[in-house]
Amino acid sequence: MTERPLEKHTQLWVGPQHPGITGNMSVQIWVQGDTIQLGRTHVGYLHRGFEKLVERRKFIQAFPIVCRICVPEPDTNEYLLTAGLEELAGIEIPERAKWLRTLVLELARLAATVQALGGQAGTLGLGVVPNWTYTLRDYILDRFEELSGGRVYHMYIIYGGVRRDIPEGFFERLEGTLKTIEERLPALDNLIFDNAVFQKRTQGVGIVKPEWIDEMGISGPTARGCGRPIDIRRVDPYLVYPALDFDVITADGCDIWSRTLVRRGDIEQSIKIIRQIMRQIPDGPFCARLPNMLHWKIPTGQTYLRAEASRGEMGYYMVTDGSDKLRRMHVRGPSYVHGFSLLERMLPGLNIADLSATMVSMQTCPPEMER
Amino acid sequence: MDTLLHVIVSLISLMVALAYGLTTGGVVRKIMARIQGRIGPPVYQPFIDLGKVLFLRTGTHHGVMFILGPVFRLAGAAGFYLLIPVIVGVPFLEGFHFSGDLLLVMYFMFFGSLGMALGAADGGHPHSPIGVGRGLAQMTAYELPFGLAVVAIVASSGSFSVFEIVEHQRAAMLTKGVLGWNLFQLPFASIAAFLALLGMNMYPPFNIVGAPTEIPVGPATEYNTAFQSLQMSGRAIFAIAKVVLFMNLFLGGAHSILEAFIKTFFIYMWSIFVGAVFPRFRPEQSIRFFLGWPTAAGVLAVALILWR
Amino acid sequence: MKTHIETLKRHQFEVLWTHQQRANLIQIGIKAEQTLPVLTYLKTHTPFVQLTHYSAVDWIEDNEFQLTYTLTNPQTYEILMVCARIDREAATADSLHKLWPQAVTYEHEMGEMFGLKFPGSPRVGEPFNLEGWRDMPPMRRDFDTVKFVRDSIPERPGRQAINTRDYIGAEAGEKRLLHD
Amino acid sequence: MRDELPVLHGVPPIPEGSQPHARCQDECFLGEKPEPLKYREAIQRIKNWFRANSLHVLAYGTGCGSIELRPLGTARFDMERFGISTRPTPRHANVLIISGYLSIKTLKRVIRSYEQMPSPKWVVGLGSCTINGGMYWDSYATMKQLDLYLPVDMYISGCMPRPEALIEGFAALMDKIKKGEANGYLDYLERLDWYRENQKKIIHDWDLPDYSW
Repeated sequence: MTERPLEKHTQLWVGPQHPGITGNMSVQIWVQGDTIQLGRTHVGYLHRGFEKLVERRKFIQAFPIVCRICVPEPDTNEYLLTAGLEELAGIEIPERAKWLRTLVLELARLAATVQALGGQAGTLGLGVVPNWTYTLRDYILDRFEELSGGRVYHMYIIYGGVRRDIPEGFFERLEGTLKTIEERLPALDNLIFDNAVFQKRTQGVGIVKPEWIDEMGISGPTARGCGRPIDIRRVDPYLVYPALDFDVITADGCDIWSRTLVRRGDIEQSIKIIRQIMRQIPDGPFCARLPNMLHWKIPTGQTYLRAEASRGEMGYYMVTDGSDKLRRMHVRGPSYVHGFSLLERMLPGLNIADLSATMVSMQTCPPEMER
Repeated sequence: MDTLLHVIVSLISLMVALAYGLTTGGVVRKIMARIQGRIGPPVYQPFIDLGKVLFLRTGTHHGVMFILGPVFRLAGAAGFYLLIPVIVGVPFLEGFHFSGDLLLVMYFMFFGSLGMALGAADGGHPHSPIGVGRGLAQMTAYELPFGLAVVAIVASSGSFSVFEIVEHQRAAMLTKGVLGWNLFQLPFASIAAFLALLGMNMYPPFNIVGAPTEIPVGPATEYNTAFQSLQMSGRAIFAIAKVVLFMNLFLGGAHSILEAFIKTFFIYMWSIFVGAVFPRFRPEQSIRFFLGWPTAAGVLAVALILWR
Repeated sequence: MKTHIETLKRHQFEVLWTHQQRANLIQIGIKAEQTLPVLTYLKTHTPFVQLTHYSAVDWIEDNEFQLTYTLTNPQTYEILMVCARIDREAATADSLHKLWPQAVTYEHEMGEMFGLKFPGSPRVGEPFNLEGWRDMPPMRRDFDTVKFVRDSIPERPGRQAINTRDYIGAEAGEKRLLHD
Repeated sequence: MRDELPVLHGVPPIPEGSQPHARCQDECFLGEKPEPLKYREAIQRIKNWFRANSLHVLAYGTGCGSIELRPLGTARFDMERFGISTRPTPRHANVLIISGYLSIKTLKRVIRSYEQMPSPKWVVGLGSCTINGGMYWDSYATMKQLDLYLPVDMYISGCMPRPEALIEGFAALMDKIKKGEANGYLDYLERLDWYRENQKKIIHDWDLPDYSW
């Protein structure tokens, strides 16, 4: 970060109590006129010490709390914890469980992407879009509730597979939900992408330079908005993604507009993937036979596992030491890169008016940054 | 005796304007909610809000100017409203008009905001000066097309009095009917003024002053409780005064309460229909907008009048 | 990936151990003194240019901290996990902020959570997650969070803690389970 | 059903003969004291009706429960039809929602926001984390019992409570306000010292003013 003396400036705290900030964090900015000269992110307002908590909980007790790490999209956390521990313990999960996990992950991505699209419009004062997209997200949450019993936190993916099989007639109702979302998409396009003011506000704003991508480990829509087809589902495939047909959406403006475009394309791809899963899902058991959870011990080992969340690459670093508890877990969410170093790098030269739009365009998720 | 009666009737008219302004605010919230797919609050919700903020207690004190800010705003709005005729032909509802009152009216439009600017600066919150800066810059920008439109109207009617401008339109209406309105007589001036009205009403895309995700509520950040109620009522009266002025300048005034009601309602809703589905401009984009086509239309209107 | 590890060895860098965890994840152990040279070499001479993840593990039994650097090859998405162990008492490691700008965040967090020192790293020592923290760094193994909570954060009286093992054992009526 | 539940109030009763806080005597700050006169009561009832039907919630998502406040505010559940709307600054708000767990760092900001709100003001605790720590009972960074630090008027339990539960909670809060029973803000003023003592016990680097106006 450049530490240079500023002659005339106003110091401004954006957050933690600020409607334009994502979640509960704060950005300290030094402004000259309307232009930000220097910015620093401050986090810790949502810190719960998850990494300490999982160290003193058994594996089966650890899995319901990790989904709290990212509230809009909890399933990626559940998948990474369970899959990482399965890898360390050498458990193979049944084929149907893999498909069901992919289904849940993709549904969660869809819900989070739809929400982010509305959030993006909401930061610019377009109040109609968030109202609609939150409702669309709510329809997906209804399906989640049917599947797992939970609206926001699902705790559906469990060691060895998933917690239960899909209910009777689930796919028909899911198809109906997808149709509802698809019907709404043209109207959303009309409101967002055909909107002259939205174009003016987002094009050329919040530039992420393409050379930063490899250097900083930028991923997800932020990287894909710079024209780099980085998608963990494609480049480092997991679960049944290799068997599925989908496109990696890219745009090459490097600005908020391209990230929004990528997100819009992601919605369609997610719907396409979910349809494929519904068609191709095999029969069979949904969960492997597992050892007694109260006595389950995993041999010493360490691993780093990643998956594509709606925001980018989500990684879990896990260390086991032969006991029945995790030795260490560290969560490297996409926001860990996007929210601190990248945001601080983007802030100088930005207009105050564009700060929250820039943050939301990268979907920074504070609970994932501080856990 | 007549003066006393005039004052009493004007005060009642002011109260009616307040009630009408609040109701219209409720209607706006309802319409916005409907567009967003919600049921929305009841139409009388602004009255409850106003009552509630009156029944709050505060201990905040930021100096004399801070207290005077909303008072100036209310005074500016009330003065603005009382100077212009509401219903032409009904005694005591023609306002305290005199020749040249249009100049004072345009001054009053600025006055309330300037008072708020001074008061908000006393609040000490950094969002206030940023919001004030944005607001004054935008105001200067939309005053230009509006001023040009007013110049065109004044040149065509030959008077600086709102009342006489209405009379002029009524005379034209005798021969041309509805086409005698300035709206149709001076189309370019109307374009300039109605685009400027979008900025005056502060609905999207021009709500840059209190932009909630950028500088939450801007100048009004520190104003709570009774100050907020003064501000709410000032805003309601100001909104109505603006549409009444526009009705007088462009829509040939009103001769009955029903006519005034219909005309003002549609002028008010014009900025809602435009703004409901737009995001917000950045400040400099907003200023550039007003200095672009609206100003060109205003210049054209003045040029046409001079050429004619 | 194996070839890169061979070239590492050829350049007089000591590779203590190698372990293939997954098809695309190899872990190697190096000496703590050689951390900065090895990582500089990997960043400049091999395709492992991206610092994906960077964290510490407390091995209190060995009186050591393990620092794990996860490097990614952005072309093939292979992962090279470099592990180095440092002394737990000194708790000082080389700072990577000159190599990767985002390492500052990881070091900032580790400085608070483990009490690690990174000489030269710009933000170590500033508060990150905690404010007004006066106890031992919380992610160290010897920090007892339950004791801390009992001592300093008042709890609502009447909350019961049920031992899962006893509870399930009693439910099943199997006393055998209680003593494994 | 609701009456049978135990009242969640972890606060001990006011000791006999204790003096109320000095600021309580400041009439301009304090809310209304109950007056014996009939018409005063009627006015009070009218005021309470206005207050109950226009709840302005401070838009501060303190914890993960705020994810359910957005569906509540938008098209599907639409809290605005009950007169509940969000306000971006504490000066304009009079309901503070503590949405879930509260880390000690946030608690400091929340206290400041709460004290800046004009009274009468109410606190709604959301989720089991505010009631007894919830699943973070052994976390070193979160507080475990909200009513030690702020006067809570309504708890809504669940992890996290559904939007329907929130609506019901708000309806219950409205009832309480209309009856004149939601007097947490008076309690906070009367026992400010007690609350301060509790707050300072867990916020170690206390650098807030005596009272944030």
